[in-house]
Amino acid sequence: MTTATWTSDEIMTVTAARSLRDRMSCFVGIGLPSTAANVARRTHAPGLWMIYESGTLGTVPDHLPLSIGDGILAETADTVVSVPEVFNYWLQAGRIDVGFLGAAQIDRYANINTTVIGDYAHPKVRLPGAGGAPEIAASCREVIVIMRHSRRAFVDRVDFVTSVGHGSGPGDRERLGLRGAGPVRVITDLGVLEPDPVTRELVLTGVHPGVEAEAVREATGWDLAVAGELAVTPEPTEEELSVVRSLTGAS
Amino acid sequence: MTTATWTSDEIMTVTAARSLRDRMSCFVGIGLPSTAANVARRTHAPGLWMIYESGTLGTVPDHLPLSIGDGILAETADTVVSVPEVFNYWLQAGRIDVGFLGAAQIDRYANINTTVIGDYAHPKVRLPGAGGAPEIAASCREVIVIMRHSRRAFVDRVDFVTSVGHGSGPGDRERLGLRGAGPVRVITDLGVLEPDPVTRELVLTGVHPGVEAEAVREATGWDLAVAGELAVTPEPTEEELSVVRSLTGAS
Amino acid sequence: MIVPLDEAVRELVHDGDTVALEGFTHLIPVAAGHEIIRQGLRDLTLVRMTPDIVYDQLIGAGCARKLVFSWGGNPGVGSLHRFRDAVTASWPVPLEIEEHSHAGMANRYVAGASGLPFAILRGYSGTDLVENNPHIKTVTCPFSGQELAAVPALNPDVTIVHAQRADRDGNVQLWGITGIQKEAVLAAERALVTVEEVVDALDPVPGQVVLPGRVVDRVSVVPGGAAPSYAHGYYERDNDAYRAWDAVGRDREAFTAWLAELTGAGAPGAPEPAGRGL
Amino acid sequence: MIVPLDEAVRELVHDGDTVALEGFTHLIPVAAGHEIIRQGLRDLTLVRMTPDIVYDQLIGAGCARKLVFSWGGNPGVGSLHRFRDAVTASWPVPLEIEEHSHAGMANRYVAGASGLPFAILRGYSGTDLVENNPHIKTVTCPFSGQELAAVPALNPDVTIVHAQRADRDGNVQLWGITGIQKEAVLAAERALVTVEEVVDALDPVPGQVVLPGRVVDRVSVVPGGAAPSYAHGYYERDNDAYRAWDAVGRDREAFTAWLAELTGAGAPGAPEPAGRGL
Repeated sequence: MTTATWTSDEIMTVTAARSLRDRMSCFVGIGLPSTAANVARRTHAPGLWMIYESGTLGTVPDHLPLSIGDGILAETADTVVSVPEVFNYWLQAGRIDVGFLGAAQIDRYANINTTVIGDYAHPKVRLPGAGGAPEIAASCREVIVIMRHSRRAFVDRVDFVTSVGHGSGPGDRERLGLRGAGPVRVITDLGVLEPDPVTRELVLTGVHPGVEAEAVREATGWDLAVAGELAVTPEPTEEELSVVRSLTGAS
Repeated sequence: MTTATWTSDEIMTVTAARSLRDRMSCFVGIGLPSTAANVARRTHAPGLWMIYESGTLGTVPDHLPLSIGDGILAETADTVVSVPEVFNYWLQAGRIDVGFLGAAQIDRYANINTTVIGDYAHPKVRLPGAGGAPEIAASCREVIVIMRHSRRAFVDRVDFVTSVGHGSGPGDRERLGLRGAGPVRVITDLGVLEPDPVTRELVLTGVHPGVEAEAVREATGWDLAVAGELAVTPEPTEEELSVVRSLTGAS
Repeated sequence: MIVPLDEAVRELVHDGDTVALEGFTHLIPVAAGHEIIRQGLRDLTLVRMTPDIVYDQLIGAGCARKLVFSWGGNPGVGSLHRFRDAVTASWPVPLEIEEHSHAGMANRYVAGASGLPFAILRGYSGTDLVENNPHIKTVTCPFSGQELAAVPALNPDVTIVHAQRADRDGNVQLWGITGIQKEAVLAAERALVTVEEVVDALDPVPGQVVLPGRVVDRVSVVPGGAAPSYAHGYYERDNDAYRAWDAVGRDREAFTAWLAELTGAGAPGAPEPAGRGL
Repeated sequence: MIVPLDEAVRELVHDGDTVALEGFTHLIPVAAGHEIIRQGLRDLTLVRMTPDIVYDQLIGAGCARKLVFSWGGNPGVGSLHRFRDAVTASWPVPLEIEEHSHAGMANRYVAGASGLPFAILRGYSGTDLVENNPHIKTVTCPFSGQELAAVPALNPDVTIVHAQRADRDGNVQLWGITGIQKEAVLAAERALVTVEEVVDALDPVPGQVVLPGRVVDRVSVVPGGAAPSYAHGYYERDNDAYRAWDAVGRDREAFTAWLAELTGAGAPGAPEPAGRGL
């Protein structure tokens, strides 16, 4: 088997796609999550049931949407429902297996910030805000986060908790009444982080081929723990890469 | 002008129909209210906007429906909405001008009973129950009741308050948070009763041709007050009668 | 997914369950109700906004110990006499009732479908329903101080509805008056849908509600399964059958004969004979 | 009922109003937003789940004193720079913000459409949105004791949406992704709908939402009035226009030039020139 060459974004997308199982229902955020979900559906998970927050249920777009509400999502959906209905009848009711989110900042307990960098009243950078993320993070059976690794993005404590991951540790989700399991995996361009089953703190459990654990620790804004047995992501297959590239328009 | 002959049910229906104004929105109960509303729409109120609780908005049936959800109501509606939507977005939101109700029992304050005759736990007669009536009586801008007159039906105090009319008198509707004006008119096969502006007690304000006030008082289970100037219902016109008869199948 | 009706009922409905057969005049799952009678299920809590003759039949057959409802009658005809007999004379078994308004029941289903423990509405205020139903309470708006009615979510163990069509994956399509069916299915632990037909693809229809296959547990093909109610685009409401029920329902003997015919003619496992019979 | 857009805006929108222009990616009433800019309206409280470039333009033009929203960005492109500039540097005027999640905003509209003072949801718990927004409180379920989030009803003075079609009586029909438009219109004191075309009869379309004419105050015919967003069945989303806005929005001078062209080229009263221009 020949080894293809690939970019760090490509292996991030492929790794995220692999974490989705066939027939799962998946609440898809736009951008990296949408790309990964669509890769999964075209490879090992043809029955992946994708929901976008615009109300398109079971959509099978033939190209990547630029926005969360592109026409192709409505045209190819099993059904289109109103925005209150997608949030109340589908998300809040606990029907969604996995929420697939991006983030601007994430912290050691996988709390997510998409609101502001700096102080809320006097922000350094004003970000788009919450959108559907707080309730996706609360109500999906599990959450997968996909984002690029950097010390600016992986911080000890997020400037603003837009969406709760594991709060400040064990028992916090239960205390807050959040019914899903929260983030079970954070997939980056360097590797994979998962919450420690006891402390709920994110631990490096896998690296992509050629990436050293130390490099990931350096790109992380807290003293990142490394799992005893560090997995190495299997190389992307030719098929996976060709699907990623056909979707993103890379040749 | 020749005087047609008519039945007491027919003049009741015609009188009820006349109390609807063109372009009003009307929440229509099945039976006598539905007949009267459809007469109005075919005579002086062609723009009457009829809502049935099955979710049919702006329906224009070409024959009288037997049930609240006949197919003809859906086929001819401006739009069909779900049952939660008709109650929440249309009725509760205060968009309906007039609620048109029937009743098994009504009392001197126009409270309505469609639940039980006798004690609730050990009823003499078990009636169908509330349906949409409690909230129709609460939220429509005004309510018109249409029912046949008898001492059994017109009682001092209803056995069960299914739908609030004027409670036990002045200020009760406000105290209960009911936003519509409540029953403004009760139309029977003998005449018309309206609440006294001050006491809110039903007063006989009109009789159908040939009916004596005393006969109405005898058919009423409380000491019915009679207005100083008692109106006499104008005779049904030929057109009105022909519409009533074409709808009810009478020749 | 797509199984015969008797099998679907056997798999999804059990003695003691809370069961909702919904349909607002239109698309009432009558054949499924008859199958419940044939299988002799007992102690059911029957839920339905508008119990009509199929609930009269279930009650008369002794399947129910409780009825949760907002309007019980034979639409356009009169009362339900088996229901009356059970409430006032405990025949054939006592029937507990829990009574709401339509707005209350509709919002209970909405809360159930939404994963909320309760719903709020402007309703019930001043009525005697409140003191006769412990499931009607109040909450105060934390912004305006207004008091509103609160009702608990309704989450049946099983909801059964009838629809025009399904595809082979169990996606269901219904249209016309769609009532409370979507919410009743989404609120339930398990869902059974009887359909007029299974088709290869659900061509979109104006006014449609689509229930994705993942919220439907079993589909059974029962042409005419809503009769004597109707299926928009398939057959009309049989008003004569509703009128004819009045005489049967009024009389214990006539009802017992009807019941013997239903259960005797169709032993458990046999399909609804004509599909449209009372 | 059917009047030119400038007249409709003049009649329905006033300085200081709370105004919602809704549309979830699809059917965004861009032309109506531009008309608000041309008429120089001020001190508006702008409401929208997903403020995108037309809100960036309204904010940059100084029309708004407050924004109520749940996600503000240029979808698929990046940030809204006029919005950022107003929040972080008060240019051209200070902008107060009130921030929710989508679920919270959607339920605020639902409560508004339903005549309720507030809505309940499972949401916000544990987030920093709570302490930065006095309009997020809690209520306790009177049945289960569970604590839920409460948000106040949203009732705009005016809601503006764009739709595919209307008939001459002002009944409006839209389809495709229908988002929150129905609730936003029903929640509003007044409603303006811009449409692609007026037709004699609204032939039913699968997936349609029909807004009866009695909840619509004015209809204006503005073909292309949603561009650069899209109108399902009429024209596609102009993704290049969204990307192109980024450079204009980033720079006060470039924006000021854009604004001069919008307001100068089309004096108040003149129709949207090309109907699709940024």
